[in-house]
Amino acid sequence: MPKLIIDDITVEVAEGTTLLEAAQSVDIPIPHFCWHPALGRAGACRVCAVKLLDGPVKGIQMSCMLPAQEGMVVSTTDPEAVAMRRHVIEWLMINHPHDCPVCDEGGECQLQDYTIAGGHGIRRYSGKKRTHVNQYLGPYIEHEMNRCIQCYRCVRYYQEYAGGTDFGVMGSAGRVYFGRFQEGQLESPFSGNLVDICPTGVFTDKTARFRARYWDYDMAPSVCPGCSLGCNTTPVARYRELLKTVARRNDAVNGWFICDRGRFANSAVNAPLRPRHAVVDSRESCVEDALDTLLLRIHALGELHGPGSIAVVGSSRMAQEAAELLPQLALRIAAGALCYRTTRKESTETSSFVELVHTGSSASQQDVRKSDCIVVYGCDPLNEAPMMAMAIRQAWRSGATVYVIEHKITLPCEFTLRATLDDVPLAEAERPVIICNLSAETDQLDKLLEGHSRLKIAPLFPAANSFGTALLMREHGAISLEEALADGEIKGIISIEADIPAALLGKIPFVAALDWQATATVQAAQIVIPTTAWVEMNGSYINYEGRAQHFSKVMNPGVPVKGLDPAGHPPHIHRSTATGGEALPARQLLARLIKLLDDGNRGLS
Amino acid sequence: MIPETMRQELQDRISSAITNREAAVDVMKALQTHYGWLTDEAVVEAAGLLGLSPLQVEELATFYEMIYRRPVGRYVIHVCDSISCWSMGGESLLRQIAGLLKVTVGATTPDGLFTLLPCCCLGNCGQAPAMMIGNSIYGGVTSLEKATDILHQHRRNT
Amino acid sequence: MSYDPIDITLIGAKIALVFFVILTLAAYLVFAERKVLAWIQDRKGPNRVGPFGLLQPLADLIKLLTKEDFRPIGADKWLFYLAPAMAAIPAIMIFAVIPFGAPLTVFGHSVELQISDLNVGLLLFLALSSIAVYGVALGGWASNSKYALLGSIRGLAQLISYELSMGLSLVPVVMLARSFRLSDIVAAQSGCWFIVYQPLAFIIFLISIAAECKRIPFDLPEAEGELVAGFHTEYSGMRFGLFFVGEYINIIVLGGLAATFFLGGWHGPWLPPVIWFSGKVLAFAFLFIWMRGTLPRLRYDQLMHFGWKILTPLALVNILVTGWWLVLRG
Amino acid sequence: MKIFSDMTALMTGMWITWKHIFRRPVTIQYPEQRRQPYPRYRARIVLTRDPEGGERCVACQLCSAACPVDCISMQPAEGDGGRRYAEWFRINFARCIFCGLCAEACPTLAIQMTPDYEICTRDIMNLIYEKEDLLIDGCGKSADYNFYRHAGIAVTQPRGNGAEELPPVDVRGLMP
Repeated sequence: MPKLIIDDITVEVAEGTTLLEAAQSVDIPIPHFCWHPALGRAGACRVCAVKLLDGPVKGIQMSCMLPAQEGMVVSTTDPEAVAMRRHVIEWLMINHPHDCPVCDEGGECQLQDYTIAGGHGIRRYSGKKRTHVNQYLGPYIEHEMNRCIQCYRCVRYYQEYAGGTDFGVMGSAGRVYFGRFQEGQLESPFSGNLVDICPTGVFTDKTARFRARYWDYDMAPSVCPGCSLGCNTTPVARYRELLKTVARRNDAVNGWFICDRGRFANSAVNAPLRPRHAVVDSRESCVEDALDTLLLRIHALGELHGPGSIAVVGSSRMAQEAAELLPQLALRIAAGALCYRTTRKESTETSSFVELVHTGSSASQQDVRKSDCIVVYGCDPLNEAPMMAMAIRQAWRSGATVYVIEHKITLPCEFTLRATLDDVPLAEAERPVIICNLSAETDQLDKLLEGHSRLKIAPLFPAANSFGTALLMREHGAISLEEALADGEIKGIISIEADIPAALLGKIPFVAALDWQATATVQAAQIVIPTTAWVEMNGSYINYEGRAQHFSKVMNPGVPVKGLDPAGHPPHIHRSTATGGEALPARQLLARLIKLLDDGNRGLS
Repeated sequence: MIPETMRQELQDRISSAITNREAAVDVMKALQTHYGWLTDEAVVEAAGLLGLSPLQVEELATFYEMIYRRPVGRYVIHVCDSISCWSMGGESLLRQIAGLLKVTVGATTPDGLFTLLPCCCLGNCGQAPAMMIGNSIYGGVTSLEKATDILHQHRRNT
Repeated sequence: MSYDPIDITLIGAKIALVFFVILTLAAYLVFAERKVLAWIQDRKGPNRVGPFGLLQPLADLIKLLTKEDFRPIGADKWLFYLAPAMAAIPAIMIFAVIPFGAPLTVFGHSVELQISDLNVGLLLFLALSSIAVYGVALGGWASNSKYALLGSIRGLAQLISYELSMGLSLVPVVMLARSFRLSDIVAAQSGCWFIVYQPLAFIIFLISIAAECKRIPFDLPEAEGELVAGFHTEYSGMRFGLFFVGEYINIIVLGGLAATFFLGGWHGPWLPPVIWFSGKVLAFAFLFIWMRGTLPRLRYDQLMHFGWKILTPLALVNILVTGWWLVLRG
Repeated sequence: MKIFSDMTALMTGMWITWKHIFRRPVTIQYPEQRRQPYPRYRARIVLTRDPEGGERCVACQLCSAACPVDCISMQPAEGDGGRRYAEWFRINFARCIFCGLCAEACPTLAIQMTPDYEICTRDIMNLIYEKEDLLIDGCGKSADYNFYRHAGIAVTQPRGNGAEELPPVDVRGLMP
């Protein structure tokens, strides 16, 4: 545990910690471009210079390259160090195109910040600037090589961290070029992180190109609804349009990065076809009327077919808060069934896995990254939950062995094939993890877990809140819609954000749908009430490991300003609510429905 | 396409290396000798042989200055412009050769025989100024006559 | 005392004349103030309505009369309506005791150019000026507005404080004239004006009346920089106009009193007495406007400190000195 | 004596104001007489064009960020050849305080202030100026400046042909 002094503050850090991290641990900022907590050091940018006044090393040193040693006396404010950093910034800016006004990174650019912070304002060098020709890198990422400062973060991330092979660094000396062999879409499913990792505007999000500036963003901490991993994100919106999503650091979950599937998934929220108004019998209505009509229909169905002719159907993509209200609603309308799953298979699978995870043996993504023996059992992480594949790669990079149980998949790392689980030397591993999906045999896993006290499992659930709703299924004895419809008693359903297969949908005469997506259920429903997407409300999801994570409201619901008709764009009329902004979170709609039912009951008695 | 025998030789070379990447320079050199310069097609072939992606081969190809990713003449003249050679007149040597060949630095003579390139260091500082033609290195090229002789020698050889 | 019809008619005529002259003068004083302030600030002042802007007061009047009569929610209706009148009427009533010229002879009747020659005229003035405080107090209270309330509280404290020094500064005058009757005081100055005997009392009186009519540098009850418009923040239209006109009537009346007490009233050589009197009143009015164009507003603690710790003791000392002097002179 | 200095101060003030009463007023009779402000006068805002006639505004949103009263709003968009431009651009002159921070912030010299100070209207909605109202045909001040000639973005010229640029690097070239 070396002890050193940084700017008159005594710091004690773990062996091998760099000076930069040691300084950060006591909130002393040192500018840096090439160093990144997830990528480590490169010593490429030379901007983290500090001066060592005393101790084993002296003079100007790169703080990201130098491990902290006993007795070091470090000054970050020494005039020599400050001058060094200022000059380095000036060098870095020599070939920079100074196109910040037309750069999407402007306002959130590390280079901008450090240039200003370093005090470099006027260009003194009068020579010409080196230029590069850009490459087309697919529909998601914009390439602008002129802005590059050769920090090598992108290539280190892309090839080393994410295991991509189609993007790299070419040339040498003043010709260094970061790009592909030939133009074309980046192949890595994690390529979007280049946008986050680039300290300047070489890689920018093409989907949000020229849409807004950092200070105009509506942002809030959120959770990705793409799969059951629950990666932390920060969605960015402006004028009611979801512009882009950036990764939010959470060391226990996704670390610093997210996958492209979660990142470039804005179109569903911005979709012009989203239900924006309540609809009753194909006629546009308002939420109040639709709720009233729904109540009348429930009563009418009850009288016609007797009690229990209505089912309440939730889904595994609804937020936990709304899911918790479903049993209440089912109770009030004396529902014939409470469902969170549509098929019997799904229902049984999730229930059994919830039992399994409940033993406290679930592995977080961090556990996977730190594991020394990983078994991929019957699942395809790269497709089902891409960030899990990324975590496997990190474990592999730090020396873990990866086993795949006879299954045709690809992983961004080397792996060994094994025929069965029993062939894997689990007992020899320190921190073994089994990654599976719901098709796995729980009995077998159960036995393994009993046999290996250190073993953890990471079951990949199909949707963001599969786990949370499965807990409720167990608690309230919910059945699947398939089972509920089997005896033909159910004549109507209230579907909350549920994707019901056409085969089942055909059997139900009355459908009321609460959803924010234009699903087949919504199209078939007699009553449609719009709900809000996850970025338009507060809520929480419980991920595969049983970790409840809160997501906050990013923007108000409503038709994006961009999507309004040309005459109303930009809007010139002042209203208190946005066009199409009457959508409410599902939990609020359910609470209202429950209150209306309660009021009605009280009135009757 | 490369001949099968050559492919076999290269594969042997690769399999004798600890990692494939280690053999990349040899493979690229061989392909360069075969094609005259390392064509795009050659990069893809090298990648196929080495089990790397074309980009990864390209990274190496563009890094080394004696792997030519653009067409060159039969003989590539590397004239050292590094500090030792520069102080011994390497700069004027380069200029004089350019005058002699009537080409600009970096260009190929119209007959396709010579390509003139500057070069960082040939490791021949003891005999500065140094130049390299093809695979043969020449030290102490202090006079234009000497350079002319060397060039004529190569021209004769063809 | 019997009244014959001519006497009554003359009194009525005097009242009507005074009323007319004072209201007109007050209106034009507003105009004059705007003009003089403009000149001081290198501007032109109102010059659009009529020749040289002379009809500006008329325009102001029309504007005030046609404005919305606004009453804030929660305001005390009757007090709110009463307050402006309370501010304007006592001010004009004081003029009843001021002699504004030498007695004339009309149709064989000797006519005092004074509406009522009360034997306690000076006390009436002090009493009425105290009543005028209620206009400020009630206006501010009834408005149900924090600015108005703060302004009226300031106004109350200020007027009460400065009334004391004002009253005390007049005691030597009474001692010299040996009468509370204003015509006697004027008559006592037919030889030498009291300002010669009583310069200190004059200064104290001048400062006090400036505070009494809430003029800069003592305009803390209105203090637009801090309190929007102080006690009359919530008033609009002619109710505001009454407060406004009341302030200018006050200037005229207090100027008239200052002339009466210290500058020999209507006395003066060569010119007719009425002209002398008017000239003195207008000179005071100009002085007030000039002060407004020059001096900054005092801070509240400075105001109180000055009134209680400087002016009042000075006035008392002045009484003492005057007393000694009178005793010594026999 | 403090009282004397105080009195002198009072009298000096009174004397100064007295003198000013007789000065010639500086006021002019506005609607009849008009003052021509200096070219740098900060009044109505315009959007200028570059010497080639293209819109200078790149909708970088620095003006709206600098605006202390938030009276500028816009939506950037991508035009021909990757040119960033304002899809719509709006200045609410009912809010504008003519502080000039937007013009100062503008990196492309697009937003400029003119001496035209007479923009009163009875309907407040008429004070909301759209891009069509703001855009003028000339260059305004700095007539020869074109941002895209200097920024290393290939919009007005191919890459490497800008004012301070070298030809693009060929990473596969032979020269070291």
